[in-house]
Amino acid sequence: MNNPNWPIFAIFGLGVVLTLGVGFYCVMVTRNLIRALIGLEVLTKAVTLLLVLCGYVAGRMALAQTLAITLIVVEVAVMVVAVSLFLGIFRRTGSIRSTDIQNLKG
Amino acid sequence: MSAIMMWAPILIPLAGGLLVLPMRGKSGLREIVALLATLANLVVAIANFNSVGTWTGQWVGHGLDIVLLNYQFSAFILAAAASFALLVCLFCFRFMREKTSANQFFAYMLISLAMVDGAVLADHLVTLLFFWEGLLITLMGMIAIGRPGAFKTAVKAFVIVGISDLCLMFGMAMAGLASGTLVMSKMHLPVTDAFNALAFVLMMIGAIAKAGSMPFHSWIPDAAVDAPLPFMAILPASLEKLAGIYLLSRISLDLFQLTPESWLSPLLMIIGAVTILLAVMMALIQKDYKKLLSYHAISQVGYMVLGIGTALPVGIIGGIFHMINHAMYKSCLFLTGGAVEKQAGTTDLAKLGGLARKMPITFACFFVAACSISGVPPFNGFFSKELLYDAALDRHFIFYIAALGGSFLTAASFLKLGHAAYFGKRSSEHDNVREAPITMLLPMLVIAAACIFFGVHNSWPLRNLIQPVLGARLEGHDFAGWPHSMRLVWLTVAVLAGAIMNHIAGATVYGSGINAVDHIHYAPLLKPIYEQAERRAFDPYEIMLDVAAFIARGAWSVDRAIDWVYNRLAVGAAMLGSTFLKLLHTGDYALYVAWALAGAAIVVWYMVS
Amino acid sequence: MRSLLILLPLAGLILLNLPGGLLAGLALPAVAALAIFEIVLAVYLPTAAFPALEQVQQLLHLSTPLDSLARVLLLSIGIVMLASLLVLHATVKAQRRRFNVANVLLISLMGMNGVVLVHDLFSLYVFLEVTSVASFVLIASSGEDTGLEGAFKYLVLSAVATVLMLSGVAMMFLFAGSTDFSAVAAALQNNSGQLLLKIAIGTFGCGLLIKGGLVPFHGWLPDAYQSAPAAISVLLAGVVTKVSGIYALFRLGISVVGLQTFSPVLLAVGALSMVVGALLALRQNSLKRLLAYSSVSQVGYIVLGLGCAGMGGPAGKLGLAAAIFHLFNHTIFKTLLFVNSAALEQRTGTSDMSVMGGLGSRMPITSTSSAIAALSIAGIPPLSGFWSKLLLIIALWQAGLYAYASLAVFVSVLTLAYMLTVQRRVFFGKCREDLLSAREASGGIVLVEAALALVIIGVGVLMPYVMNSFLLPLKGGF
Amino acid sequence: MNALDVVLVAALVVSATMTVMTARLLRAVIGLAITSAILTMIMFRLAAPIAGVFELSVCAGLIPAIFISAIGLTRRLAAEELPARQQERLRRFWPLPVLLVLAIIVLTQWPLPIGLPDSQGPEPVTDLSTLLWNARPADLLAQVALLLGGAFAVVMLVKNVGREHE
Repeated sequence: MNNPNWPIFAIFGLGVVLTLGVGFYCVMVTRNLIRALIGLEVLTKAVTLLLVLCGYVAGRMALAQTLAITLIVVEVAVMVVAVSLFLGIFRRTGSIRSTDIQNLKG
Repeated sequence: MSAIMMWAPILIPLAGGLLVLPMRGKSGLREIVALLATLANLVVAIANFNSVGTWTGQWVGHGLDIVLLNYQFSAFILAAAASFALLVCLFCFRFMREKTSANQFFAYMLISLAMVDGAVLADHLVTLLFFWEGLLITLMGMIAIGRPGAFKTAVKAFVIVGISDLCLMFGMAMAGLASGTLVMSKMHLPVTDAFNALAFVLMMIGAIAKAGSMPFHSWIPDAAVDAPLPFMAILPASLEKLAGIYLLSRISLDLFQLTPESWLSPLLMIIGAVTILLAVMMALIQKDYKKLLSYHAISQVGYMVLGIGTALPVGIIGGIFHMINHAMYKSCLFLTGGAVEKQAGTTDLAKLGGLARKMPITFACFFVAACSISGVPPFNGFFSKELLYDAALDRHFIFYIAALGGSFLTAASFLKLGHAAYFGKRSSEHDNVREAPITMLLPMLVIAAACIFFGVHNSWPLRNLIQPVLGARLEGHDFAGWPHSMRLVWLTVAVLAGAIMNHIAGATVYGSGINAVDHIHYAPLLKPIYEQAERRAFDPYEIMLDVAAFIARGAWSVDRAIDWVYNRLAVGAAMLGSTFLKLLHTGDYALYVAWALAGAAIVVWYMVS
Repeated sequence: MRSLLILLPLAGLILLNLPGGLLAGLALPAVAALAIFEIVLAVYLPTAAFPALEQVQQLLHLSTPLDSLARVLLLSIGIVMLASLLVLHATVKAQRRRFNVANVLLISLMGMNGVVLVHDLFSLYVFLEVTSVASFVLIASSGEDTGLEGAFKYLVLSAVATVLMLSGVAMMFLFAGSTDFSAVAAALQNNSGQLLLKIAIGTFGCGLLIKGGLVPFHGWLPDAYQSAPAAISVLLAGVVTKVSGIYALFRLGISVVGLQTFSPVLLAVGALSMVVGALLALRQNSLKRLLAYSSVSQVGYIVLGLGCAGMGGPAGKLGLAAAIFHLFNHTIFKTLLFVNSAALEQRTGTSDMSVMGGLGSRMPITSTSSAIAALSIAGIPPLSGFWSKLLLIIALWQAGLYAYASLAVFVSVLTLAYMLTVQRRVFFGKCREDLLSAREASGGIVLVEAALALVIIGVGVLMPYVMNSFLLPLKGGF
Repeated sequence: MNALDVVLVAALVVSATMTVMTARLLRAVIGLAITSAILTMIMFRLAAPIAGVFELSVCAGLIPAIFISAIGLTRRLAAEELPARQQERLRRFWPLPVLLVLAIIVLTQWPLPIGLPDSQGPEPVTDLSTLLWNARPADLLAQVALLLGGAFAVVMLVKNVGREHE
């Protein structure tokens, strides 16, 4: 804890942990598919922050920014696919509830 | 000894088997290839007979090598297996011709032979296991190609034999751990401590289960009904007995040093005695030619296990001698059953009768083999049984009583079988039955002749084939020739005479051969009193038979109970777990996320602490 | 040369989608050609074939030598991709969908090759994501409700896995200042007691366990496998989950973290998957769902072997070899089983076993190859599965893990039980009247079935050769 | 500890919480955009301006746009469901703020024994474009593939539905 960057790591690290908690809670609890995707987005925010924070503390800002940019592009692609799936489900079943996509089980 | 000769007994039948597998037609080419393969195998077996050699193949390392050893004992088993395979093959030449899955039958039979040869030659536990498990596949395949519905029996056989093979595998691992080597001929473990004893028991289970001893027998009677008949003659009657008893002898003599003082010796003897009695009780009440024989195939294993279990030279010699004798007379009996089935179209004893006139040669073979299995002098079964009686009496008279009782019931059931099938009234639909074709008669005749030869001239097999197996442990004994104790012989003769009297009495009372032992089967526990009075002359006898019937019923329920454990209990437990787990999978992804996070929390907590 | 494995699929993707659709008709042949190229490369692996290509090599910074593990995976990817393509050709007739699926297959191929080839934690994550995105699209490509449902569940669980993995990557990056395997490995060596690094290993590993579908991280797997179209379930079960979960776990353990740090976790998770998967497979009506649970169970064996490898010593080496061997064997026989299921689906229109029966005589090649695969998966000698399980059990035993070894033997009995149930329900018994006219599946599928069955037998029979030439060289690999 | 840092983190957590807890989906999406904007500020604070710009344009701009169009396509249903589900949502989400407060108390009162690495010396390559284009080309190729994958998802799942059997 004698690293000069410790206070910054501590406060933003706390932010990361809390945001992760919010995201996981949302994904597990909500029954609305869009809201579940929003929960996943919140999780990604937390991870982006953690990546940048770790780069900052390690003194590797250029690399951290590169990684963060890549992460954002990946995030967009995944979200496009996720929303496409969501629209497909909505068209086929007419529902946006996760309780209506429990036909595969057992 | 060259590597080629070493491998030939395995590769020749294997190649033959793979060659005939695609031959589906009725050209007869398939039969000829199979015959040639078995013939070549016999030639190789005889050529190898007096040579000793090992072959070691560098394999994956980690102590896993292929080691083959050809020595006196294995050469003897190889020659025997080769002879039976050739004869059964000859028998099948006509028998299987019209069957649709004949190609599979011949292929499985040849591959089985290859696997047995490999198992007998193996001198390394992993090599042994390889061939042993291979035999399991062909066993399943051979049963499955029987009549429709045989698949269930095939699975039953597979499960039972598979479980015992697992025991064998564990036993091998323990033996390997205890001795530090997996090469069989280098192991000489004492069975004094518990670990080694457990290893012995586990390996013993694998061996006696292959031989068909109780409590691993319950698939055999089912297979007798479902599988093609020559299957019974080749696998349960001869090849599996040879392999199983061979392994049991190897375990008792080489791998472990079984002594009469060890508690394992009585254990084996008890298994043997119980198998003899329970199985023969079951045999007695059967009304089907094949099924009756199949219970005898179990019962006779009891004698071999009993003999080897005595751990005395005379017992071991008797056990091995009984093994080869049994393989001869039981395959002969199954072949007569096959001939009857082929010519008369049924094996139901109630429909058969009076065939002796129509099929005299078949009957003659049956007569010889039945006398052998009943232990009538001077056929071969008599001599091996006398050796076993001798050994049993030496350990404890109760085992002798069990063995002798088994002989009584064996004789009674074969009198019933012979009477019901070959004498008595012939049903009109069997008026046109003719003698079996020569290719089916020849194997029976050869085996029957061998039964007589091994009996009358028993010094040849004993001195040349069996006694050398024991080597130094023989302690200079020679068991050839007439049994040394005349008293035991007289007891045997008395028991046989008792069986004949029992049969005559039963047949007179009930009026037919098939019902001659009904007083044992349906012995009344609470019949009206005057019925009792009518048969008063037999009273002391009836009581004894009531007890016998009671035990027979008990045997039946034990048999079913074992079946139940396999079929219901184990399966039920797994199914319950499965149902419970299925209920947990609700299809809700949120639940799955929760599991994953809980799992991750546990993992991270473990990593941190 | 290896860089081509990443570059060529991407180039193909762009060429196929040139404006005007000039080369659109070549979609399937192009994927097939790339798959064959991959198989050839995995087997021969030429060194420095052309100087010009070596410059391409430099471009992607793939300089670490390829070990046997990566070659086994490349070989598996090529074989399964080819099988999947042939099934696709036989089952999907609509031209437009075929073209689209072939394109996404290219993306998937590129993603998997990237996962196998890169040596950088963050790149590993990016390529895992490429593979996953392609899988989501492929699973849903039929447009059926179930396909969308399975894909959505996979997406959610995969996103959770991504979050866990990236958190791990970030924390390792904090200590190493880089995400390169060797740099991270060095940082882990120097800071062995650090709490953050322990958490990082744990979360990264758990992310991979989700991707690999190990119990209790497996919730998505049966749904995805069951709902995917026939050709896609072949690909998913054959390689996708193995590359993205299991291979990455191998890589993490061998090249970065050191297996010994988490071998107890692997042993526990592997054993749990083995048992739970096998139990669940016992009572399934859907053939594909049964096979999916069987995958969970078999992957459990592989991870158990990996855990054993972490125990070190000769037993550990044997365990690693056994795990890799089982990985390959499982790829082959599970692919074959899913191709069988595709064949049955083609002729009966369903994968529900309760309506099948008596198909053995009508579909001889399908039933024979299915029996071979079933016996191999149950570990019956001399088929390939027997050897890998035997080696695994020996390794566990030598490592002193007697309980795990016994469990492995016990589960193989369960495996045999459910596989025989499949054989009985599908191929034996009475045939339903509307299936009396069913005939053998079409040529491409039969070809795949026969070829894979031969591979199973061949690997089983030529086991010593395979062992000595392909698996044991790994000893020097780590 | 810098007061600005505390404010930024608090704003991030609060806006994330509001995002997942708010009743209307549209407001949730707007909340997501605000969260992204706060994250951008944090990135500026942590000397990552270029990544911050990406975050602002893509995550606060593009992704909410995608969500809003999806919600627009399903609006009828979303509006109908609203009153009926509100009660249920409250029941599901009220523990979240409580848990967050508890987590803050636990983590600040009993801090984990976290160690940080010593300084690792200057960064070998500081030029962002060199890093992006020359040092990590494989990632770039993968990004291209990912975006193509997204395009195929739209083509296959959104555009082509109903035209399968032509």
